[in-house]
Amino acid sequence: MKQSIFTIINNAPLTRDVFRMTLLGDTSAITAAGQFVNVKLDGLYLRRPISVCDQSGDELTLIYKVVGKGTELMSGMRGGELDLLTGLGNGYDLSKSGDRPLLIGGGVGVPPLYLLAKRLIAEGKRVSVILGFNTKSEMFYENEFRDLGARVTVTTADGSYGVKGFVTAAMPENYTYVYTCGPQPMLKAVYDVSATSGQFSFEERMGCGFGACMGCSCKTLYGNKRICKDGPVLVKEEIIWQK
Amino acid sequence: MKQSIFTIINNAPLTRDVFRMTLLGDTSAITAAGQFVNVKLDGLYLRRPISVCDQSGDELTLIYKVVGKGTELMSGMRGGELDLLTGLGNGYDLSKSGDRPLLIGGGVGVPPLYLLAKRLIAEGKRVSVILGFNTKSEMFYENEFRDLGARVTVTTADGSYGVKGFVTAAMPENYTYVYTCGPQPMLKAVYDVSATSGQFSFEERMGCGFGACMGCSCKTLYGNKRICKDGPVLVKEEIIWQK
Amino acid sequence: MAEMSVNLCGIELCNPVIAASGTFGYGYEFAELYDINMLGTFSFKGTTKEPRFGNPTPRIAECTAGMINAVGLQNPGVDKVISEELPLLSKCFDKKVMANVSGFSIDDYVYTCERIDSCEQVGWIEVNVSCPNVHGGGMSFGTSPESAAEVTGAVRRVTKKPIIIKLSPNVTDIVSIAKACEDAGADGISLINTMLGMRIDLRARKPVIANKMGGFSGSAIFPVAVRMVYQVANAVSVPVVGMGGVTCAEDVVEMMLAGATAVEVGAANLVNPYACRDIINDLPRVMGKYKIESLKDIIGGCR
Amino acid sequence: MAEMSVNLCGIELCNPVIAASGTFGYGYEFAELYDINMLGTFSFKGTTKEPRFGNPTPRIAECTAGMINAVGLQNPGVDKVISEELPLLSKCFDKKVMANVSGFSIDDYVYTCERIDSCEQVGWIEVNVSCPNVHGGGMSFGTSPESAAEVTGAVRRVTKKPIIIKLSPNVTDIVSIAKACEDAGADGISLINTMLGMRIDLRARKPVIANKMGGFSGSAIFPVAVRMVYQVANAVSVPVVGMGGVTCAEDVVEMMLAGATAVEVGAANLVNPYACRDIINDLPRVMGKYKIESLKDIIGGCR
Repeated sequence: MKQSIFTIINNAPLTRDVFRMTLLGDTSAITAAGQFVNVKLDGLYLRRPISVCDQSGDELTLIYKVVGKGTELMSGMRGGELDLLTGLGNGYDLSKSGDRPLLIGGGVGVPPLYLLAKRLIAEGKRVSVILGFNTKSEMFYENEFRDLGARVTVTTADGSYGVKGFVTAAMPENYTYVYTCGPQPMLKAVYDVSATSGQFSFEERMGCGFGACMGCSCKTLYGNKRICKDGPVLVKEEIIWQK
Repeated sequence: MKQSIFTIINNAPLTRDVFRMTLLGDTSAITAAGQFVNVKLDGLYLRRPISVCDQSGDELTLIYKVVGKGTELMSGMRGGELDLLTGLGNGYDLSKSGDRPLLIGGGVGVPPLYLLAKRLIAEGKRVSVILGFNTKSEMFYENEFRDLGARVTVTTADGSYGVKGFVTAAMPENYTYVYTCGPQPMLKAVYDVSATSGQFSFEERMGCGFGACMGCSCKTLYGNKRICKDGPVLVKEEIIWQK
Repeated sequence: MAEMSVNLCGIELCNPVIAASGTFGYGYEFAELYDINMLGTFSFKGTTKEPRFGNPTPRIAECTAGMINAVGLQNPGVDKVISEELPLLSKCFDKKVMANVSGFSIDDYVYTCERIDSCEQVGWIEVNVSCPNVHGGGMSFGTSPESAAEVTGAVRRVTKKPIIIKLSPNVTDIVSIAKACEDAGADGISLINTMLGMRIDLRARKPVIANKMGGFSGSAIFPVAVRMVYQVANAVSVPVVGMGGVTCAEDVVEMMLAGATAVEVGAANLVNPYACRDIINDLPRVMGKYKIESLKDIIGGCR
Repeated sequence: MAEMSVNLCGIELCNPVIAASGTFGYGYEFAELYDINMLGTFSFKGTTKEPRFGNPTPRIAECTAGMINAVGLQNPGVDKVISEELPLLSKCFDKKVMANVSGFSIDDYVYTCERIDSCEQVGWIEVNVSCPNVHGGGMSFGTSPESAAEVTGAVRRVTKKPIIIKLSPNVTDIVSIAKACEDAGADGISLINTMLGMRIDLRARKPVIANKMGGFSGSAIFPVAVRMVYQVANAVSVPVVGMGGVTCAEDVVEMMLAGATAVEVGAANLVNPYACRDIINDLPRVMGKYKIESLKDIIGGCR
């Protein structure tokens, strides 16, 4: 983990309420795809955790959906600086992927899969990606994933684009491993239908984001874990689904 | 009273810790010399009252000393906008001045006398001004008052400039009325030695600044008064000195 | 179309926003700024039997997201309020006003409420039980169910107007006190009054406020206020008026979801003299955002 | 030269800054960020007899200038703390640590303190009496002088280490509770624990946190903390550890002027993981600004 000041070089909408922010700063603490940063915002007490979409050199890309005060503030930023805690969370473990990993993202669960796909492809894996959205107007990053060289399938719940239905409606025949991120019902669905082992990235309301406050704990078969520090990525074998 | 947004066009130090800020905005609520504005500052809850030094057209001049968080924040401003409540307080009553009014200001009590001197001189009065400071390095506005056409005497407690001693060491022979603003001990001294009636501007820690909270009340021979609304200027005849 | 009206103890308010006592004077200062008839109503300056100057100055201290005041119930006394302030108010406010009453003995409360009972303009009497009981070792009436109930019962006997008891948050068990007031005849409960706080001047090494301690208010105390409103609203059957750090229309909605029938806005008026106007004007937007057709429907809606 | 050392219950601290329990884990997370030996000390995660997962999530809510948490004393239990956490801590912290202990019955407290009494690394036991007493109708031990004293007396009998009782601010009369603890053998009093608060999700119309209410902390509560520290420090003769919203070096000085011998920093650690380091590094500047040669000299200096 590292605390440092980043400079906003770009911040623009991808859809009506999903924004992409590009920043420059010390990214040295970011060690894995699937990690997140914790953003300090004026007038808000707690930092806001945002998953890392991409990082190369000192450039950092965040994609976030405007859901509350914090992301609302972020969406209004036209430059300036941001105080970030970087390198938070365990992130995805690439070594488990096998040669044909399947990446499944739903909504704002899509961004962290981008850096993951990039790195898996760099390792010569044949990456398939399923991107799930409610409707076509909310879709983003289909082409970006394709440009990486991934096989991309888009699903929309209302059928307005790509395969109609949820991400599970587009599961391919054979894949060696699953990496996924998205709303809990989607994770559960993927958990139920996926034929292989996999890594699942979870969301929880956090206090500190670096393991100090125990605000985001969850029970797993491997013991209690802090989503912010021991997660957000859990392996399929350890997951316990609440209620 | 009026709430409006002003634009900072200048903000620079006059001495080590006394700053002059010039703003543009709707000054229509400012009706008298000796009134003040109440400044909203980011991160502070209460507004900060600052006396009006000068106003002409839509230009407003404030002179303030850095004494706490609020004035510290103000001193750092290099432009931008400020949310002000303007036209607060009763201000000085010019009609009582007679033809040879004496204006006595001490330290940050000097600024409100500037607009007062300007208006009295515009009415053809022969204005004498005594400006008291601790030491030469803290002195400001001697020339500005002179340029208005006032007879100016400066006193410094340590004798490093002008007359050595307090403002009362420079009281002239004859004057028709006294207008004064400064620290309470100075006001009391002027009250004791002045031969005429006069108007005294008081300071008090304020809540709202416009008469709603009763935070800055004081007792006078004319009944309880709110420094922010019924003051800050009290006439000599009504003043009751606390302990 | 956003329906904002609520009913407080049998009197209809066009909206739930009430300017809180001690932050709105007797109304007419604010009437110079905007038409205060747009308010649900307001609770006038805490009024006592005798005229009071209040505490020595300084009476005000700045805090993070709030302020401390130790005004000490400065007011001209109930007789002058009736003979001078209310007539002035009638010129700019044609609604029922809430009379805020304080006292230092049961007799004080009774005298003041009896006098106010005769005022046509007054719709409700808000009884502030946070003042020290001079016959009770200086402990505030509001710190025990017994003494709070004693005040309630005493004023109940001298007025037919709805009585709303304003509770102090500086207690261990707010619910037992609220229930005791309800049982003693209160028509409503308003809370929270200010929290006892203190700041120190690091240079002078003395309390910032001459009175040492004072009432802490402002957005900082909102979470404590929401908690207590929720607890009390779930324990009593009379209407609850929520207050404490309310600063925006969202706060009004949150207070009502917690169980408030109406919401008082206090310290915010001192920072933004147009706070109540701005909140009322913004309420329809916020209601739309959260799919609220009528504010009546969301009172106690938090489950 | 700024002299920052203070003496807390017979143990010297190089400075008065103590990282508060529940915001600093068992220390080693922060040891990755900076050398935690620069701290006066820290109070480790609230520890109970049995392991606890704590409350369901969400456990955290945002507030103006603060936060609400309802973690619910998640901890591995005292036996694992002694066998696993303390050995890990010894690798990065060579000072005496403050052990924070919680319980739901007198026996819980006694068992946990007895076990911790044998730990060389532990300098003080900070006893959190804010937990509900399962045998006392769920009311917190800290809400009455009797039950607070009962806990104090019981742990007093099983340890020679200095006992510091950590008080809840959610009470009517903090002074009587502090005095009762002193009379029952407490070597120190620390306060304030979090204030009971609540936030509501306007969209879901449900409390933000699963447990409905939780502990409100952060700079918002500082004025209440200063007030209670001042009241208690002027009523007891044992040292007082001040906490509640401390965010900067100025706050540390204000707490000490109010009567605190040492000062705990809590929620600030969660927003700025370097908060304690930054405060300690800034203390000499602030001491200079206010002409303080030794922090010992200003304890209770507010008159």
